[in-house]
Amino acid sequence: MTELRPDIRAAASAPGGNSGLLPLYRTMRRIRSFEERVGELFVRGLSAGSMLHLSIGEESAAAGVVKAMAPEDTFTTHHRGHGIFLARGADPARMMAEIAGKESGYCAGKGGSMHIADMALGHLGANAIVGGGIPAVVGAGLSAKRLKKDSVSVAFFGDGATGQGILYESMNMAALWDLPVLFVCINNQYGMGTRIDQATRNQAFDERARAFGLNGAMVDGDDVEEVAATAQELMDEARAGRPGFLAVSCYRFYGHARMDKSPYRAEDEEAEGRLRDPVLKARLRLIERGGAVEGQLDAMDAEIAAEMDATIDFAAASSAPPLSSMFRDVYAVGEPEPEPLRVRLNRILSKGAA
Amino acid sequence: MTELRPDIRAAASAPGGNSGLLPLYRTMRRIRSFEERVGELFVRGLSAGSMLHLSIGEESAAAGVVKAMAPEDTFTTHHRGHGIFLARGADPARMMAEIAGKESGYCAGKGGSMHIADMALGHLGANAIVGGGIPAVVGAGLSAKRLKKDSVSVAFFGDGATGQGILYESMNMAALWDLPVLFVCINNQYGMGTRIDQATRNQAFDERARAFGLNGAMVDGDDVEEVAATAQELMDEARAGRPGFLAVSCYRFYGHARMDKSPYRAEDEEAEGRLRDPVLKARLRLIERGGAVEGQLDAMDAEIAAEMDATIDFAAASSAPPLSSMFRDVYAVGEPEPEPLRVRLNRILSKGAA
Amino acid sequence: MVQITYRDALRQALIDAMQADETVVVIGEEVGRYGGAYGVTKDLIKTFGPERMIDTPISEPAIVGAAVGAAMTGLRPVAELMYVDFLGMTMDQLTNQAAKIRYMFGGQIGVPMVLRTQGGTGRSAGAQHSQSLEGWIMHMPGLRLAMPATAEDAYHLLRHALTMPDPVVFIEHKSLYTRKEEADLSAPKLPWGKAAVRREGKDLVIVTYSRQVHYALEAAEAMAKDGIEATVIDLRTLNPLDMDTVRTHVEKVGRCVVVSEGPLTAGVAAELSARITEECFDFLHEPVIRIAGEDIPISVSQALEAGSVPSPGLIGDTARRLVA
Amino acid sequence: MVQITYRDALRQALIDAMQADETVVVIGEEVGRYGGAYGVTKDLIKTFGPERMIDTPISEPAIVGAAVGAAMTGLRPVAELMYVDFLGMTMDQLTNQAAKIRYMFGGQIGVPMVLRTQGGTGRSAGAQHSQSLEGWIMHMPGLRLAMPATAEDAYHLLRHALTMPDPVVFIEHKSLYTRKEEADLSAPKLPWGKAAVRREGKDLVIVTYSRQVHYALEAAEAMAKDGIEATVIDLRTLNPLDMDTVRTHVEKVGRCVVVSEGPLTAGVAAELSARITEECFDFLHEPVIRIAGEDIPISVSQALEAGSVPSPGLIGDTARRLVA
Ligand SMILES: Cc1ncc(C[n+]2csc(CCOP(=O)(O)OP(=O)(O)O)c2C)c(N)n1
Ligand SMILES: Cc1ncc(C[n+]2csc(CCOP(=O)(O)OP(=O)(O)O)c2C)c(N)n1
Ligand SMILES: [Mg+2]
Ligand SMILES: [Mg+2]
Repeated sequence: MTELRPDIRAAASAPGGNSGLLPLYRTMRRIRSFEERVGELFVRGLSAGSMLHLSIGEESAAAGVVKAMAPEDTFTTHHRGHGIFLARGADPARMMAEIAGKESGYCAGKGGSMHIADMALGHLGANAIVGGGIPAVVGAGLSAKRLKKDSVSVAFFGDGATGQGILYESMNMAALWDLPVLFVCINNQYGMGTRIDQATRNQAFDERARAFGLNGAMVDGDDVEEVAATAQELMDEARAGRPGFLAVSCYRFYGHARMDKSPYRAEDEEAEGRLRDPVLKARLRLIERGGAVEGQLDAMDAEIAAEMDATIDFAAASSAPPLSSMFRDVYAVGEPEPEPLRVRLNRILSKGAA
Repeated sequence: MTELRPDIRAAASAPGGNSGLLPLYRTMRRIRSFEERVGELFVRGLSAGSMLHLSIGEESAAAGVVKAMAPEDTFTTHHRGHGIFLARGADPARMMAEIAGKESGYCAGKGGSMHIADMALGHLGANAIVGGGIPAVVGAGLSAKRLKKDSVSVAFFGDGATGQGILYESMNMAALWDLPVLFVCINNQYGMGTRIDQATRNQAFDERARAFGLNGAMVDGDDVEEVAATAQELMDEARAGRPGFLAVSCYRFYGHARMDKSPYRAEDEEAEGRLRDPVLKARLRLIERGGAVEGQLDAMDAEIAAEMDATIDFAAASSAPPLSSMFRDVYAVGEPEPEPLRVRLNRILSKGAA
Repeated sequence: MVQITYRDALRQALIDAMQADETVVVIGEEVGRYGGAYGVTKDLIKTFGPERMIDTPISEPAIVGAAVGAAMTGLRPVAELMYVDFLGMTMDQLTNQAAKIRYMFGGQIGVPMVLRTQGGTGRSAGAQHSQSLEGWIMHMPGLRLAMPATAEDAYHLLRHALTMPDPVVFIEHKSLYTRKEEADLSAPKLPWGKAAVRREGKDLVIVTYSRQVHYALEAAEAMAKDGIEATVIDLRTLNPLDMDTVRTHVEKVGRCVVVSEGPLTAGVAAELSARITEECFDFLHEPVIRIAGEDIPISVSQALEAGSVPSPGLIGDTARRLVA
Repeated sequence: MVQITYRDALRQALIDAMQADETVVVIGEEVGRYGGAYGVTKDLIKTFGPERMIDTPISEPAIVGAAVGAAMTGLRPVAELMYVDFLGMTMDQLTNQAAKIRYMFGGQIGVPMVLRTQGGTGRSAGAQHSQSLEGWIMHMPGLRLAMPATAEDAYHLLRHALTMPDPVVFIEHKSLYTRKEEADLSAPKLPWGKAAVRREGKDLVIVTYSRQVHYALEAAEAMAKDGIEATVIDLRTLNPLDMDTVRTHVEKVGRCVVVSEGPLTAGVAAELSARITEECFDFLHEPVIRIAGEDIPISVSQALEAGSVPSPGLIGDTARRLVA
């Protein structure tokens, strides 16, 4: 499976096809705006730590693949997963609160940027371990098969995760068991300071997929419609029990995390890389196609900006989780909680005194 | 690299090419004889445990690949590694003693069948962890490069190890760094009771190799000359900094380990599989080519049988390692040894009594 | 009451659990067609089919990872590691994922999986197939841990594990599989986290678990001939730890030996010793004494292997000196 | 004497070791061009080139495995794990291979590698980037273990580690990198396995290591104002453990608190408590008291993160009550 199915391709590039592109643009714009606010949260000293990984430049992967997902589908993401979850319909305010380590966040302030999850939207969790969330989709695929759910599980990860052996173990299992699973590699050309050609000899990741018996495709992330169309085809295949692998090529616009100024790459390269802007390209195409006049888009952007500004206020106004919550959620509600050390010491030392 | 270099192929199949085949036959015959004696050691209750994995049926991989190795080369093996080490020139008596857990064994009776090693012959060790010995050859490759040794490091492992992610991590590194490394997969069709098609969707392992940027080849283990020729070519490539992967197809004649009677496979299949006998085939070819008359071969076989019989006697006559040796070799000689528990308890309890 | 081996009790627990709960699946190497390296899942594939007895490639990290994902999406997987020694490659999925997911995600979801495996010495299986690694697990918040010593406990603890909301590591002992015992498989559900007092005596308490329970009992019987009476406590689970039972008995007699097959340093025995000392200090006539595996790898040589871990003899000698 | 940060002391140790020994190479993620996630290897690639500062793909298991092979064939690799939390996926290569090779192979060869990594809390890095996992390592025979608290120790212990014949796990603390101190880098080679007595006092002994040394000293200074004098022992290495120094001091004063940032149960603090109790029982007025990380994962929320591990306040409060 390398050739795009003609019907999908036709639909994607049909004149007046903006009915598809506009929502994709909106999703991407929201991601871009949100991530900019995450940067601001950090600058304002409101974030929990500095391990904040922005997906600016990668919006098409999130928007395009998630568009192909059905409500009952599930997914895991890597540490750079804000955009994916937003595309899936997350509440940006609760996301921002989580990134700030606040009680009103998706994970009550315990997880943070790298561990956002939401079972209601099928988000089985972001992960701070490169590759760590990948095998879970194999398990979700097993569940779907066994419990006869018509759902696909999608693993999103970066190019860096192609260095992790667990990816190939998972791919092999998915192919062996005909699981409804899709592996999506967001190839932003870098794993921290390591350019992809410094991490592997052969960047044709689709060859690896086929070598393990999966469908494999590579797509240029500059073009969100192309991403969406290819993703749709692979998702349809996956849903039919033919798992796939999709590599989306894009460029990480900024540093790895908030403290990284990317001294390891040339300014020229960055300038050129940032021309690979899927949001801008979608905007220009919309205007070109005439499906949306510029003023409408400006209004949409402004509305999004206001919504995203409010997420910072929400996060700032939310309270930190109470200290006592520390001992909750290690085990299920109703199970004995761990004894706090202060309680334990009190018990031991007062006995000694008695 | 899929086509065999013409000069090598010519040399291999030249009339009178028995000068090459005869020593290969002898090596394979010695392996077969040795492994039969390992079975006997077990039956006689002299082995250390029952985790003894015979390489009967796989002799061509050991003989053919090792023939292509130079004296300064190094290697690691999997748990089914007796044959490989014998091909490399091991003393079968010391091997048998190790398999019996005796002091005169290669590892002083501490390692056993699954942990035989010998630095003198570049054997960096057998391994009881499937895939466990693979990444070491990447390190040996780094050493060779940095210390300007002209040596290749070879990882031998089974088809089952293709399930282990660390294999792909290692292959990726070897390709990325142009290391003098060869990965040799002895595909005996089974990992314990799991037939290879029950473990993966695509058995064309050479595709995986190429997808990671390595040379890749598959060869039929029935024909030891073919194995040797292909291995030679891949070794030459590896020595020049172009690492490779070779899959040798063969059939595991007997159960996984000594207790396994292979109830999971049909007798028909076994009978047919055992026709894939590289030792017998080499013998017939030698006779056919007239390079060695049957009588000569019989004499050679008998001599080998006698040599291998003696290994059991040697092992039986050797003594078990003294209990005190238990605390040695945890750390280097000269470093403090762990305090034996009995000594420790004595120290504590006599203090209490004092 | 039935006469049953430890192995068959485990097998029966799986059968009964799979019959009671459609979502239970077993996933691991050789669990199906082969019937398990130690025979625990023998023929289960005939009853439950390959969809529920899932044979896997040799991919321990992904086996555990897949179980995590399955547990989060409606199945109750029993992931099997053929040897506890293979934990090393799965500790990321087990401790960074399974153990932390409920917490990191603010209590949204749990990971109700059981990781079944076996460990310990006794089969000349060498350094990489004979370890006792429960210490690593006990150290990790978020993982329940059971190590049954008897067929009856093996049955009930495994049944119980398969109803629990959080990940359970369930470690069997390779030398116990063929041990046959009287067992009541119909007894009411064994409470999780409750130790068993296998024997009571006035002179000292031996606290242990898994195979060492039998060694401790053997030592205790021998001592009894000389009038020394030991209490033997079988912890059954190491997370949680039943300190109430331990404390009650230690406070009664004031002398305690703790026994673990794992390496001495920073292992289970250390925890038991530290905890008992903290909680019973004023009652102790002597320090809590640890008997454990030597701080060395296990040799393939039978003599060295047996010499590296506690034995009835060592337990007995130590106990006698402690009460002397 | 120089004023130097912990980070720069480590960096200097690498520079000096690499200059002294041509076979030393550094292998890990971002160690070369990037200069290390925490800057320890900054610019080393300029001096030593990419052949000795080897940037790797994100493949922790193979990084450790490659280091094992390199160490067996003539190099002296420093493998780097960016976070100790990634140990989970490398424990097989580290404990089944590196730690056991000398033993399994009957002493034929060793694995002289250093695994450098960093752990601990303090950066809101969340549950998978804030752990203290030294307990796992201390439990494994065959691995040396160092956890320096000061810049001077960081330098000397790393230099020493790079001359040792066996694998060394070297765990730095992420919150110490920017700490600046007086340090004598020219001092004679620090003996491996020798604790430092950072402070002496008549009332109790606090035994600890890594960042908690500074917390213990802070607590001790505060107590001193009230006339309570504590001895603070910095273990420096956890394998081996300098029990001679600990014993001498505990026997003098009869009260002891042990402190570790890792989870309480079955961790380093348990080992210290058990060992001290066994060896000094007759001298102890009170049980050895453990202060350690809570048995919970670490939250990203700063308040919860700080609350999950020992603090100067908790150490002080506990010590005061113990001597009261
Ligand atoms: C197992 C593991 N190794 C290393 C890291 C440190 N680390 C975090 S992100 C990252 C780079 C990941 O690159 P990629 O997968 O391409 O994702 P990207 O950051 O580009 O989105 C690294 C090395 C980690 N978190 N987990
Ligand atoms: C990591 C690991 N998983 C599982 C095992 C148990 N085991 C030992 S050998 C084996 C099968 C290996 O198959 P293969 O690699 O094809 O080698 P073969 O035995 O066929 O030579 C298994 C599953 C092991 N030793 N190590
Ligand atoms: Mg990337
Ligand atoms: Mg095989």
